[in-house]
Amino acid sequence: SAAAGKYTIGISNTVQGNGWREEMVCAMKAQALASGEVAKLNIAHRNTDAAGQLEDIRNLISAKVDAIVVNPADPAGIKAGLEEATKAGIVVVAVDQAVTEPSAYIISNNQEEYAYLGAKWLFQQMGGKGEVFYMRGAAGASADSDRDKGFKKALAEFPDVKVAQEVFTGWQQDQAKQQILSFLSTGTPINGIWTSGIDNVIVDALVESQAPLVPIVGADNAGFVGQLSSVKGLVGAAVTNPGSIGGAGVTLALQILDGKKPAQQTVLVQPQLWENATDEGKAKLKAAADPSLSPEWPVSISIPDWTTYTKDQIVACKGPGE
Amino acid sequence: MSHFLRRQGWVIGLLALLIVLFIATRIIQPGYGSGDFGSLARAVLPYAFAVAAQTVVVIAGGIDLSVAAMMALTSVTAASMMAGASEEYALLVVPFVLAMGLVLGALNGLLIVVTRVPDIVVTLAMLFVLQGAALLVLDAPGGAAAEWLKALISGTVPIPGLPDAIDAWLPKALLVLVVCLCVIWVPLRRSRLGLSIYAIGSSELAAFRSGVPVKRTRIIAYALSGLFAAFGGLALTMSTGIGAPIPGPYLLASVAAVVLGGVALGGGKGGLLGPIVAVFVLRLVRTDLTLLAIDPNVTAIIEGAIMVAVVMFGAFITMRGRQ
Amino acid sequence: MSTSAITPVPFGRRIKRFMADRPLVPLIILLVILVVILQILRPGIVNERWIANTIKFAIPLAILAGCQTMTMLTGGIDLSVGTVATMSAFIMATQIVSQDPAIAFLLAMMPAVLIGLVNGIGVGVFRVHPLIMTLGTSLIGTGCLQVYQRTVIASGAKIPGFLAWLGTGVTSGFPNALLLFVPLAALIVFTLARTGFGRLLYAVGDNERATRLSGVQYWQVITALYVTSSLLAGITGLLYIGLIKAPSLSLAEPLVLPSVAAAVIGGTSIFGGRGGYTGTIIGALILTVLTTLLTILQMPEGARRILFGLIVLFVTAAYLRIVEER
Amino acid sequence: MTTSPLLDATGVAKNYGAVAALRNASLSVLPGEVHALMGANGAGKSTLVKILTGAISANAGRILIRGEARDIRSPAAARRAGLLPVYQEPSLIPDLDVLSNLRLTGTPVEPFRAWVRELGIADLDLRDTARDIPLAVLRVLDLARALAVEPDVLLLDEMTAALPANLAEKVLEVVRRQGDAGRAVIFISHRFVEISALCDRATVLRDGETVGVVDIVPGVEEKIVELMLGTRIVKTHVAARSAAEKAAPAPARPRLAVHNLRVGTKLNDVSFDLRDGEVAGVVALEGQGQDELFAALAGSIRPSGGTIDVDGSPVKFSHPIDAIRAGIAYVPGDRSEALAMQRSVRENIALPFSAALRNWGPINMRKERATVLSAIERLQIDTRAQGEVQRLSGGNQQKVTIARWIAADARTILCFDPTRGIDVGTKQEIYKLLRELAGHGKSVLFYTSELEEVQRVCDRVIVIFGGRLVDIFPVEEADEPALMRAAYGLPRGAKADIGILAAPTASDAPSSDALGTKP
Ligand SMILES: Nc1ncnc2c1ncn2[C@@H]1O[C@H](COP(=O)(O)OP(=O)(O)OP(=O)(O)O)[C@@H](O)[C@H]1O
Ligand SMILES: Nc1ncnc2c1ncn2[C@@H]1O[C@H](COP(=O)(O)OP(=O)(O)OP(=O)(O)O)[C@@H](O)[C@H]1O
Ligand SMILES: [Mg+2]
Ligand SMILES: [Mg+2]
Repeated sequence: SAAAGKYTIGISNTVQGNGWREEMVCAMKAQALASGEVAKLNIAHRNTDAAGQLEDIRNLISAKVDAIVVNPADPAGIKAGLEEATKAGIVVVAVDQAVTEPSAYIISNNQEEYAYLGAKWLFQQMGGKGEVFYMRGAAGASADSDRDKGFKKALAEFPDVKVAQEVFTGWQQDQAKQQILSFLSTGTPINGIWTSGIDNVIVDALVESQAPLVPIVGADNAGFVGQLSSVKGLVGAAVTNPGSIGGAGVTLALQILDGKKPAQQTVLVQPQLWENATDEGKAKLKAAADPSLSPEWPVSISIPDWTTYTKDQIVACKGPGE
Repeated sequence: MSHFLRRQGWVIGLLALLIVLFIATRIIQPGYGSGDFGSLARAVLPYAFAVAAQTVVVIAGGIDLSVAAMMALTSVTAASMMAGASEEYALLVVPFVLAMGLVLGALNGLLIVVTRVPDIVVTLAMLFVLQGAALLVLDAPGGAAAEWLKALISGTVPIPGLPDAIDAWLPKALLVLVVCLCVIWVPLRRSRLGLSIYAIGSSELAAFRSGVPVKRTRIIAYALSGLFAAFGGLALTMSTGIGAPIPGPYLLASVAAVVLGGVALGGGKGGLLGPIVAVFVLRLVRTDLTLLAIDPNVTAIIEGAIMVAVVMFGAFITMRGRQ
Repeated sequence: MSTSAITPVPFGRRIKRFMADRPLVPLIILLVILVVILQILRPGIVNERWIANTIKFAIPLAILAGCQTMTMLTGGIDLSVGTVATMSAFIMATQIVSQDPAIAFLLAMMPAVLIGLVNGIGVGVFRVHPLIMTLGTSLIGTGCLQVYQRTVIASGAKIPGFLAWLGTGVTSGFPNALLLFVPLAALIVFTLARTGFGRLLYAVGDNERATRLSGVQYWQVITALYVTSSLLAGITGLLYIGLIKAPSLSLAEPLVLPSVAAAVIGGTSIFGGRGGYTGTIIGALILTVLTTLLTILQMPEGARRILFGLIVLFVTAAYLRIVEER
Repeated sequence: MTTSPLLDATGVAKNYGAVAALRNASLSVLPGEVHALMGANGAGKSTLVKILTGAISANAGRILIRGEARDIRSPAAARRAGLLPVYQEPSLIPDLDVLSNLRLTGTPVEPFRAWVRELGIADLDLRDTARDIPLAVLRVLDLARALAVEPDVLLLDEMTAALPANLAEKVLEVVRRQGDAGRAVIFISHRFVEISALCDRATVLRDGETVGVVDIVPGVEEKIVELMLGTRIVKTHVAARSAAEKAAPAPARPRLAVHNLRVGTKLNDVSFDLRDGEVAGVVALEGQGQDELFAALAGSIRPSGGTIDVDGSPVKFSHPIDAIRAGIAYVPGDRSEALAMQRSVRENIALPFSAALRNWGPINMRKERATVLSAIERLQIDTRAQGEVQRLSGGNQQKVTIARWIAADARTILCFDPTRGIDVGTKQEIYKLLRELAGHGKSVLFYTSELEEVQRVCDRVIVIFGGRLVDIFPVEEADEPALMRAAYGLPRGAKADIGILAAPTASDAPSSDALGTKP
């Protein structure tokens, strides 16, 4: 299969061991394989910061790849490296988050919209008033501050909704669970919970401590999506935040390499909301649910028009030549 | 000569390893050239300062778990101060941030001396404190860096009279590193203060009885560590142009490089050169792994294995040497 | 001698000496103070449910801190416990899908034994510094886990019912996890105080040459120690996955630094030869209550972390002051 | 000499928690005198030296230097006041070379070099790391470093205890000359020979209190001992070996037979036997290979050649456990090498019980207590501070190291200088103990740096020089001059003047009291 492809694509990612990012990398591999155009993937995938990502990008430049698909540690922090890559004639595509480097192409989940969509649905479910438990991501991460903007925007539209408590889960399951349990034991009444994608442990916590099941908004992680259909009395919504955006990034990079430049530098993938309050929503959730996936993996393993691999391919997580 | 060999043997071995790695890199990627070396130097910069910060306290018989958090704090402070300010203002920001590192480092030392809590615990607590402070300065990555600061580490040093082909192998980042470390370390190492730092690391009791002001020396060692960490924070801001409040992977990397560099974790032994060379080795290994397009999950295994293997090898040699 | 016996000892000094001889007392007092503060800040929070929750979360931390206590007694530290716990948990959750529970359990404990063995041989035979050795093996372990993870994505994961019962269940007010923890803790305390192995841990950490001259083979002690530590970490992983119910590749990683802090707060010397497990258990409880306290406080995340750091420092310093007064 | 004192300390007290290390110590030293500081183990001599030189601070007391009240808060301050100590433990920084050590303390290099040569060390490389230098040489370097800055008062804490006779002699000569030059020296030693050869006056401490100041005149030893020991004056004589014991026929197989033992370049072709019920002495100058001999017999290092037979069958030791299994226990000279200082007396004594893998399980506490208590009683260890061994005095610590092997009932004990830095009373107890052990059929190999001990304890004496066994004396012939000559590698019977401690006139056997002889 390696002979079929002609391009070498470099990939840089700075969070390792998290289900969403693992799915993203697998989508990149699967898409590279499915496209038939890629001879080799050169993946730099580790836990590091913007400076470390600069190092990886420069190493990829040294490796003379044709395109770099990057999930930026920070939109501005890797500008210098991306600029050097473009100068070296390398196509640069940022996925998941925008970057400030103007020469780079961006295909991204709209994080602000992600938070806005879910929060707005939640506040409507709450009847436009009451207390919400606001469980953010990692303090100081740029995706978290984007989502905060969206959340605040929705909050502004519902003046009677108050934040009962704001916590940072650090996108860690155990912290989130301890926080919700501590909060529940205070007996403070709440009317809804918004989480930044750490969701199934929150439902578990509510069920285990026999607390009232208030409406919950989370992400489209396999575990949570399953719970939305199976946990009795649970009202909630999953907002899509497809990790398969990585595959879309590879597709975009290949299109550009093949001379098919998109009209704009930035392509936004708009999130969808699947709720279980209506029958229509329930049907969507049923269709999306996939108990065979790891509960941390988003169920939206493909993006129409952008990815061409099969489920088996992404789950196998094999790139060209493997 | 034998004294020199015995004392510097490990560093010489590391240098040899580095050269072997360079040759390997050239074989893997025949096009690997001066520009790529410049990239390596820039990648090394923050690690090198983190390792320098760690080395000073380890030589003094301590350990500093707050290195990475200190870098984050100084980095966000610099970036937020420079955001929207004039280019000249950065001339004030740099000394301010360095002084801040020095003072906070001294605070580390002071707390250790005054509370008599083990250094590992004090600096662990300070890790949280500094991280929190960084989040208060900037709650998300942001800020900016003055253009001249960014230019300080990009490109090469033109030396008149030398052909460009040689100039090209002298990246500014390397020069900045060498100058910053040498200006502080070389005079220190041979001074009474430097000897005192080695002395308290080697034997606190003997140092005290030799008239070394143990507490003051310990505070100074931590202050120096803070200063180097502030350099590291500035290096982060210089290379990324922003400040990020979440610390990068510099803590564990610094401890690993210190040990690889032949500085005993008990204190009193080693120098700065070894750990810096070790940083180059570790970064070059990472480059090679990327160039080879090794499965990224396997790279974690390889990096861990290299660390363990080299240290085991070192321990093995020392054991053989003793027998 | 006689003169000091006649002059009455001031009350303050007497209290201090009393506490110094019973180092657990000040720790328990501190724990109570924290709980009281919590109750004042959020009246009504201290109820049966809260206590059960706190204990549930303190137990995994306390077991990992037990690993640290034992390794710290010998002058070491085990930074691989987080990785080991995560590996066991992840392997258990993924193997249970297709395997018999007993087999899955054995498979889950295998990497624990392996990493413990490698740690022990590295530290005991090759004399690599424990910090570096365990850091290295934890990197290797994480890498292996990531490779492994890709092979099991297709089969999915499941939390075995008995682990969930153990991790989250509460029986008449008592968390079921106590069924595991109480015997385990008793075993650790007994081992440290009343067995030859425990004696050797203290002695090796105090003066290794002396133990050698007494016929102790260092590598045996150290290897046994790190294997034990890894096994405990593996068991913690299983308990923890039952508590969190979401297998991830960084599951127990966040517990590593707190486990060191719990052991230190509990009075174990990081230089070896001094300390015990009962203090560590209280240390783990203190840290867990402190985390709740800081979550409840409505303040910026940055300020919260600063406060956490300062409190850990203050507690350790105050504790040392009290205990050193002898 | 009616001049005012150079140093005058009064009412010095120091408490460690409940225990008073010093209660009411005073010390007055005149210019030009060598002043001995004496006291039994635990009397507080070291503590006083540390206070005078700012290494620890006193709880009470007044220190006058040249009539002026000085508050000496640190070793640096003591230096400025002209007080320089040589502590009992080496004080060079282990990981720095000698030159850096000098620079650290601001010691001038040339005078230092001159003193080092004067003190009998010819080939010192200033680039050597202190860690690699043998203990005895380190002690001398410490002294040279102090001398090089020409201190007004030199405080020597058991300076000679770890020195071989040849170096000790040089030190004594140099110290004597310091006194002559108008400076003062405070000299701590447990060896009366040295005190009488060197000192003008002596201050005696007992239980942290100064109990007397005496002029050193012939015959004053009795008085000093009386002061030192107070009511617990003991004059136990070592039980003479009974005729029956001596006449006992040698068993067919020796307990321990060493043939052509070699260790690197340090030990060459050493062969001897050790029988049950025998105490064999080993005499050697510093660094003649005795350390290697003991380490090899104890399984600490591997010999490079030769054989060791235990009870007739050959053994190979690769770890001390092998030697222990063969019933051979080793008591090192350095206490800190043998004790877990933060652990209790009980745990230290019981340590060998847990060593083997099969003993890692639960401990039978009752049995252990009984065994440990009987060992403690047998050695009369002062267990007031038994919670942590580090709080015992030096002498009691030494007893714990031996008690361990009594409790473990080892058949053969290798004692390396067990009486180093121990007061006369405790020494007596240890001699008695070693004889008792032999009486019960145990065998003991006993290295001592104090020749007069040989007569008290040993049945035979093995002399080692330059890594070779040069002679084996029956105890009757092992008088000090003869041993000294042999230790210097001179053939038996040769007469040579080898220093003040071995004047040929002392060839009559030393008296058997506790005090040793005057030259
Ligand atoms: N840290 C301590 N805590 C409690 N008691 C102590 C401590 N240090 C010393 N002591 C006690 O104080 C007394 C005097 O000790 P010191 O070491 O000064 O005596 P010494 O004359 O040097 O005795 P030795 O010759 O036996 O070493 C001893 O009984 C000792 O047990
Ligand atoms: N900084 C300190 N803190 C607590 N205890 C101390 C300190 N320094 C010394 N000690 C104690 O003081 C005592 C000094 O004993 P040391 O070993 O010096 O005996 P010594 O003076 O050499 O006795 P001798 O000379 O008679 O053999 C020891 O018990 C030791 O534990
Ligand atoms: Mg003394
Ligand atoms: Mg003493």
